[in-house]
Amino acid sequence: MSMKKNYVVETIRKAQMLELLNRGKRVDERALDQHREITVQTGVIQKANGSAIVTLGDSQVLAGVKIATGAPFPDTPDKGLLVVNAEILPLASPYAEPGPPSEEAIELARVVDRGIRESEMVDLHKLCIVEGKTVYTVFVDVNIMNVDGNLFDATSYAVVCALRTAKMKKYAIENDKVVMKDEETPVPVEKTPVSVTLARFGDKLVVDPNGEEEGAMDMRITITTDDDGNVCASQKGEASTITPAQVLEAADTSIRIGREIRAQLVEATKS
Amino acid sequence: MSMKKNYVVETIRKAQMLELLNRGKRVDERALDQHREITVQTGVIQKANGSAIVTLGDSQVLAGVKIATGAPFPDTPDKGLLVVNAEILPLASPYAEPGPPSEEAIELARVVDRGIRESEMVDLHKLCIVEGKTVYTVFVDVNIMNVDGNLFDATSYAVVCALRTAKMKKYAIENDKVVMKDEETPVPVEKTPVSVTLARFGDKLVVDPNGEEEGAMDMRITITTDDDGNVCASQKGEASTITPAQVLEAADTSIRIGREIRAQLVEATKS
Amino acid sequence: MSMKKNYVVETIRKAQMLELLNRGKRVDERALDQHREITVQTGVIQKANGSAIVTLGDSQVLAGVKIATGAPFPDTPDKGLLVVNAEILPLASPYAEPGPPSEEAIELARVVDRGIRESEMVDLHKLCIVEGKTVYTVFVDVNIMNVDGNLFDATSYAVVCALRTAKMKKYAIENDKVVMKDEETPVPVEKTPVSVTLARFGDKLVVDPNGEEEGAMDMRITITTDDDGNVCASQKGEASTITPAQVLEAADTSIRIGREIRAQLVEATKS
Amino acid sequence: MPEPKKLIGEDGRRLDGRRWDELRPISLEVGVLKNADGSAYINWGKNKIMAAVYGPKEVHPKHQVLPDRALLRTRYHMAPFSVDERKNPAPSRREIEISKVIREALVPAVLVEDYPRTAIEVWVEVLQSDGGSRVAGITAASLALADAGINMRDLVVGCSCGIIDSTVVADLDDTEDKEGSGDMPVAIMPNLNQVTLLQVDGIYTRENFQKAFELAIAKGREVYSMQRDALAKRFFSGEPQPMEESA
Amino acid sequence: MPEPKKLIGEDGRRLDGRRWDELRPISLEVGVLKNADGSAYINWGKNKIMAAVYGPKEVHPKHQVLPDRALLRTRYHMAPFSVDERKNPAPSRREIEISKVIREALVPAVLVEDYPRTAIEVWVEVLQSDGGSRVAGITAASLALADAGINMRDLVVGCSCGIIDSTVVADLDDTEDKEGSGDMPVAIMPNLNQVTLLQVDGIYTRENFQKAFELAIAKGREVYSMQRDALAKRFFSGEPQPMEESA
Amino acid sequence: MPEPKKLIGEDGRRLDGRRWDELRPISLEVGVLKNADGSAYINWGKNKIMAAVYGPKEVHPKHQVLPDRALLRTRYHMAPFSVDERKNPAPSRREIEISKVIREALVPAVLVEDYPRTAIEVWVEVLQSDGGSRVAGITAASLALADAGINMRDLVVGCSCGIIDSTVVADLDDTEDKEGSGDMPVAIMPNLNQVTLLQVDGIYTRENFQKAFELAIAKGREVYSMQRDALAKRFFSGEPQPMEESA
Repeated sequence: MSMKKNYVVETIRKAQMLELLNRGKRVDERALDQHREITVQTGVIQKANGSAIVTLGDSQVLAGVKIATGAPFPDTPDKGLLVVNAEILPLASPYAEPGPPSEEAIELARVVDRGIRESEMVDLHKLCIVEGKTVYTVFVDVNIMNVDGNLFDATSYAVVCALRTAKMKKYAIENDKVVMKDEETPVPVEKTPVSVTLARFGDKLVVDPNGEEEGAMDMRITITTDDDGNVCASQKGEASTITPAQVLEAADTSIRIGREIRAQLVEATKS
Repeated sequence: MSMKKNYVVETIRKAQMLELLNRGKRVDERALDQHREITVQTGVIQKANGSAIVTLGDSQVLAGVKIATGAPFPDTPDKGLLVVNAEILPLASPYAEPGPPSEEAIELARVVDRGIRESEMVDLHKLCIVEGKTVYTVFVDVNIMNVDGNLFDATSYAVVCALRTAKMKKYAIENDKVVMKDEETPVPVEKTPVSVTLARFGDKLVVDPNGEEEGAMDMRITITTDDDGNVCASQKGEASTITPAQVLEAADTSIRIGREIRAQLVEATKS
Repeated sequence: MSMKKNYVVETIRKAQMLELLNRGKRVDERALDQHREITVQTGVIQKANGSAIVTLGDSQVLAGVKIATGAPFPDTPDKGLLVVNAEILPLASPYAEPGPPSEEAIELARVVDRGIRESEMVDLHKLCIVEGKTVYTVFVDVNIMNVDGNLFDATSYAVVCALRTAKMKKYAIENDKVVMKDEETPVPVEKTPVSVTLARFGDKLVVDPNGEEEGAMDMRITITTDDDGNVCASQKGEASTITPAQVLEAADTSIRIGREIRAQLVEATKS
Repeated sequence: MPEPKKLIGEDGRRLDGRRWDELRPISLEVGVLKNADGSAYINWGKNKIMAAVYGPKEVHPKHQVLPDRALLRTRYHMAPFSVDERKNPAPSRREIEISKVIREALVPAVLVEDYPRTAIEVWVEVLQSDGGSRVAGITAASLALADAGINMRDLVVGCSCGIIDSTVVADLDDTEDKEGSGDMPVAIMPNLNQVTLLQVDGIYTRENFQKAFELAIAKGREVYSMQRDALAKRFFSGEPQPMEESA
Repeated sequence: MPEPKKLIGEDGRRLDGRRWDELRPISLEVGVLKNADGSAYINWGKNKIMAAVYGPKEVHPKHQVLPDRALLRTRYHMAPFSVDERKNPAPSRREIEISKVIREALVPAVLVEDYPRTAIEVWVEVLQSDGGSRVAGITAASLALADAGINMRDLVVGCSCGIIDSTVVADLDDTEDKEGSGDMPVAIMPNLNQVTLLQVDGIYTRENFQKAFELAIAKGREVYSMQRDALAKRFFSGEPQPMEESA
Repeated sequence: MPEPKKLIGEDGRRLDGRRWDELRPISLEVGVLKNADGSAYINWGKNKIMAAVYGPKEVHPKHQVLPDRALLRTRYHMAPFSVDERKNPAPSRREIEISKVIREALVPAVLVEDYPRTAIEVWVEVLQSDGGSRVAGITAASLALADAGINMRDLVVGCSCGIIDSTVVADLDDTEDKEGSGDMPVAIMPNLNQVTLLQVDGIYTRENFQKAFELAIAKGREVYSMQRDALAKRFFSGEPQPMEESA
């Protein structure tokens, strides 16, 4: 999704960026550890059980939750299912194409999925209706609407906000049958994982790269932390490297910035 | 499937066609509202529950009906299933390719399917064996054998004739079990929908364009009517337009011509 | 998989081969009816129910057996399922590509499958646990690791050796339920089919063509024989011909050479 | 076929309170996506549809190049969460057919001959689906084409009419589409008085066919005035627009 | 393996009344499709198979061009209604394998070196399937090649023999193929005395192998005479043929 | 989340008897496949993985050519019999993601700029899978690259650490990966002290994160010495090697 097209312009621009960074500045005037503005709008898709449009700068993502019932996996008979899928819509960027999910979209969905799953955001045990027989199946589908860098965080925030505001039908067991009730109950959310992505330019790390920065960055690292400041998921990206010291620096930054963003997401999804 | 290959020849030929049409004539001497000769041969595939080869001029289509039993859709527990599929075989035209159905073949199958379905030709309620559990599933597969224009009508006639002559096994409920009997019963056909396609050249509408006419026409409109002269399906095709007045003219022509063709199809499929 | 790349070199080389063959010699010094060295290593994949790595000269093939339970086919309610699949791994040859199985890999798997199936090597009736309900499903997956000619025989030997050494869980019927026991039992092997492939160069037939010979041969014939010297499967390959007399000659050679190879495979898979 | 649900009440009102010839609420916004060359968002009943245009651009693969005009690509695509039961993201046969008729509905309005050897891409994404999503999609897509500065003969605008309780009504919603006995989506170029899309489902007497068809055209013209307002708001509102967008 | 059904009766006749070495009824017709460059239709037992040829034509994609000869493409494909249980239209592994062996059975008869850098397409469509469909398909396909005026060394013709009730018999039908214990399709170039297709299934003593194989060749020669009659009827019958077809 | 199984015993030993910081047995062999330009086989715990390299070679399709460097292709692929339940041979989403991160882990070590306009293919085939298969695959793949004579800045080597029974441990096996509460595969270039792969699963305090991460690097360095031994054995052992392979 990075927009490397004109090598000459790119090289000049990258030199400018590095020079700015050496003076502690970024192309869009942000501080090195400053993320772009986040906006959240929930409940936008009435036919979904939960939904959220999140913008992170000019990146825009829509997540929708659909909840049904189904059979559990044989090896986890007491747990519901949670699946995150992502599609980078062709309208989101001149470089996106219609068709089956690209390698990038699959990585994106799986990294976001792991952040949600590993943090134990949703208590999958509470998604069990009848052990070994009937569980809730929670599908979170993500439509990328506009690409301007750092889809990992934008997608993660949209999924978190959609899940935090999602409601599902209650079920009762009557005469050995699973019966859907008219009442609704929130998805059992226990944690609010927050993904923070940093880009490396030479020896500098910057938070939340925009599209132009992604085009010039050396590599990317995404770290997801939970409410207690634990690291629950991470993914290094791009065909470049990071030093061990930078990994630890990135973890500290992610924990710190994650705390601020968590407060904002929680606030935006208060019922 | 239209055979636009040589722009110069095509342009000259189109000019000729228009000149002819202005004098009320067509390239193959037909009147503007005259369809090509239709031949029908039924019962050609013994392994199918019903089948028909239909020729419409040099367009040739083979439809085969296979009937099995299965579960109904959850939202229509008292209705059987009817599915129409079409494949334009690679042997049918120098421009057909083997592979999954093209956009053209999908549109063709769906338009014919709607004509059958919307006219309520087959009473889907009578295809129910045990409500919510077991229904007849009727597959109509269409093989296009030779392409010379107006596949919509040729396919529709083949499907109608195959269904009108199809027989299915009887089932009985014995001791709460669905048991297949040796007897056969006709598919419950209630109506005989007839599709009539017209092509527009400038301000003229002609019935049943052949392959050469399709290559030069401005647009296509297919209208399916039932035994009572009701319109039950229609589809405008090609990247061009039609005036509101021409739509109504096409409807009147379709009702009138449809009546003649219906009589012929009913005659050809008498048991 | 044949490696036809440089037509000039190939033509010269083919002329040399033919000249050698006319003197009863082959490029690698073998006699015309001599196969390359066969090595067999079984039990290499502990997670599989059976496995074998077979080398035939420099062709190397790994077969793995996975056994589960499932429903039988409706028309053979008292038989288990046996399925052979093959993938020519991209690491096996500069001409192999990742992706769905090629036409060559499908033919390879099906020819080997028929040799196993038609010889009645595995008694499928003994793979039935509860008639019409539960049977063993035996999957044999073949990974081609290195291609140097005659994959048919190498694959067949690997599949035979993997099956001859495969073990499966025992099942008991307790209170109308199928219960897996801790004990294991061998797959019910009754026969040892042996595939022998010959290549035709002009009027000469040679056994077990290597990669270089396959690149120059006129055609290929594979004949599988059982312990009693019966022919149980055969497949002619490549876009060329064979005379009726040569077919019978090939059958005689296959029966004779097959006997030697069978003894070796049986020895290598003794428990 | 039994129609168990009464879709028109004693008072002549439909389930959502509309009169027989009344449109659902519609809102349109042009120029809503940053990256696309043109875009428009439509809310029509419960439909929520985003349309975007990229191009004119180079054609890949090259053998699809049209020497004398632009190649128009369209995709009508539904989000998995846009319908009651989660939809598989892979394109269905229905989506493939609708992509085709949308393309054939838009091409007549585009001066494709002004852009030989290029591709113009029109992406229609249904975020939430209700009755009439294809005509809503066409209505948004033609605004997105205009927003992208593509030369056009006319806008394209649509409306779907049909039959419920044996009565011709305008602009079917989801329930009316499913429970009713006929749906007729129509798209037109309003100034040129040309029909660019027509599909018919159901059973119509000759009289009802004409009534529904003419109603669809009349209601399409009503939507057209909203299209014009949305474009005016985009290009001539008080707010200054960035230069490259209003050019 | 138990063979519950007796396939040969007391009187030595098979279930359909044939003697052990008797062919099912066969009819052949050449030149039956309007658009194809060549075509042939075969009825063989219950097999109903249409074969058509297009070409020589340009090769797409270009990297498949063979510099010194024609590329022969084949597809063996079964209609969904051609078998007892409806078949999924997507090509099965069986169809992919048969398409390959049919190609390898036809190429030896075609003077591919006369058509360098071109493609010749051979489409075999099984409209109704019975035992021996691949040899019936080859028999029709080689007529379609001749009908298309492609230069050939010989026709290709086939027959499938096998074993039922421990007896070698000619030309298995569907039931015999399924209930019997062996099937051996063989295709030959009859004048050149060359085998172009050989596949074997079942259990054959060395003696039975030879007997079945030689029977298949002999019966193939019988079918060959019908091929010749069908070609003669096409090209030298009383009816005048359109010039471009008989050229 | 309940962790019913105790993964570390009273004696501080893990289920397979290892101490918290102990590696499973590892063996490495370089140059094991005849056709590949380079290859290596690794046994790591129960992992059995073959890696092979082809290239530098021509790029197909041409539009993927990189003008200033080599294109590195990778596939991480699991044999159907490599896992407890037979795996469908088609690539899963997991395999697609791992193929991507393996590529991104290897490219930094390859002097891709030395091979402009070419492709280098790296195939990683998991014949039997255990915990840590991706780092084992990377470890083998970088040996295969070296074996192929591709210019490299450094080898790449990995190890996966994690948390079981609230304790940081090295080199998780399958059971520990599934029953434990965290897995952290890390790949490094040991001489350049650079991380080329990092993925984290589970719940780590800041302290445990650092401890597991640094342990993974330290254990990776241990594996690196085995890599060097395997290369030495390949290229400087007593046995004479064919010339084109040792060049």
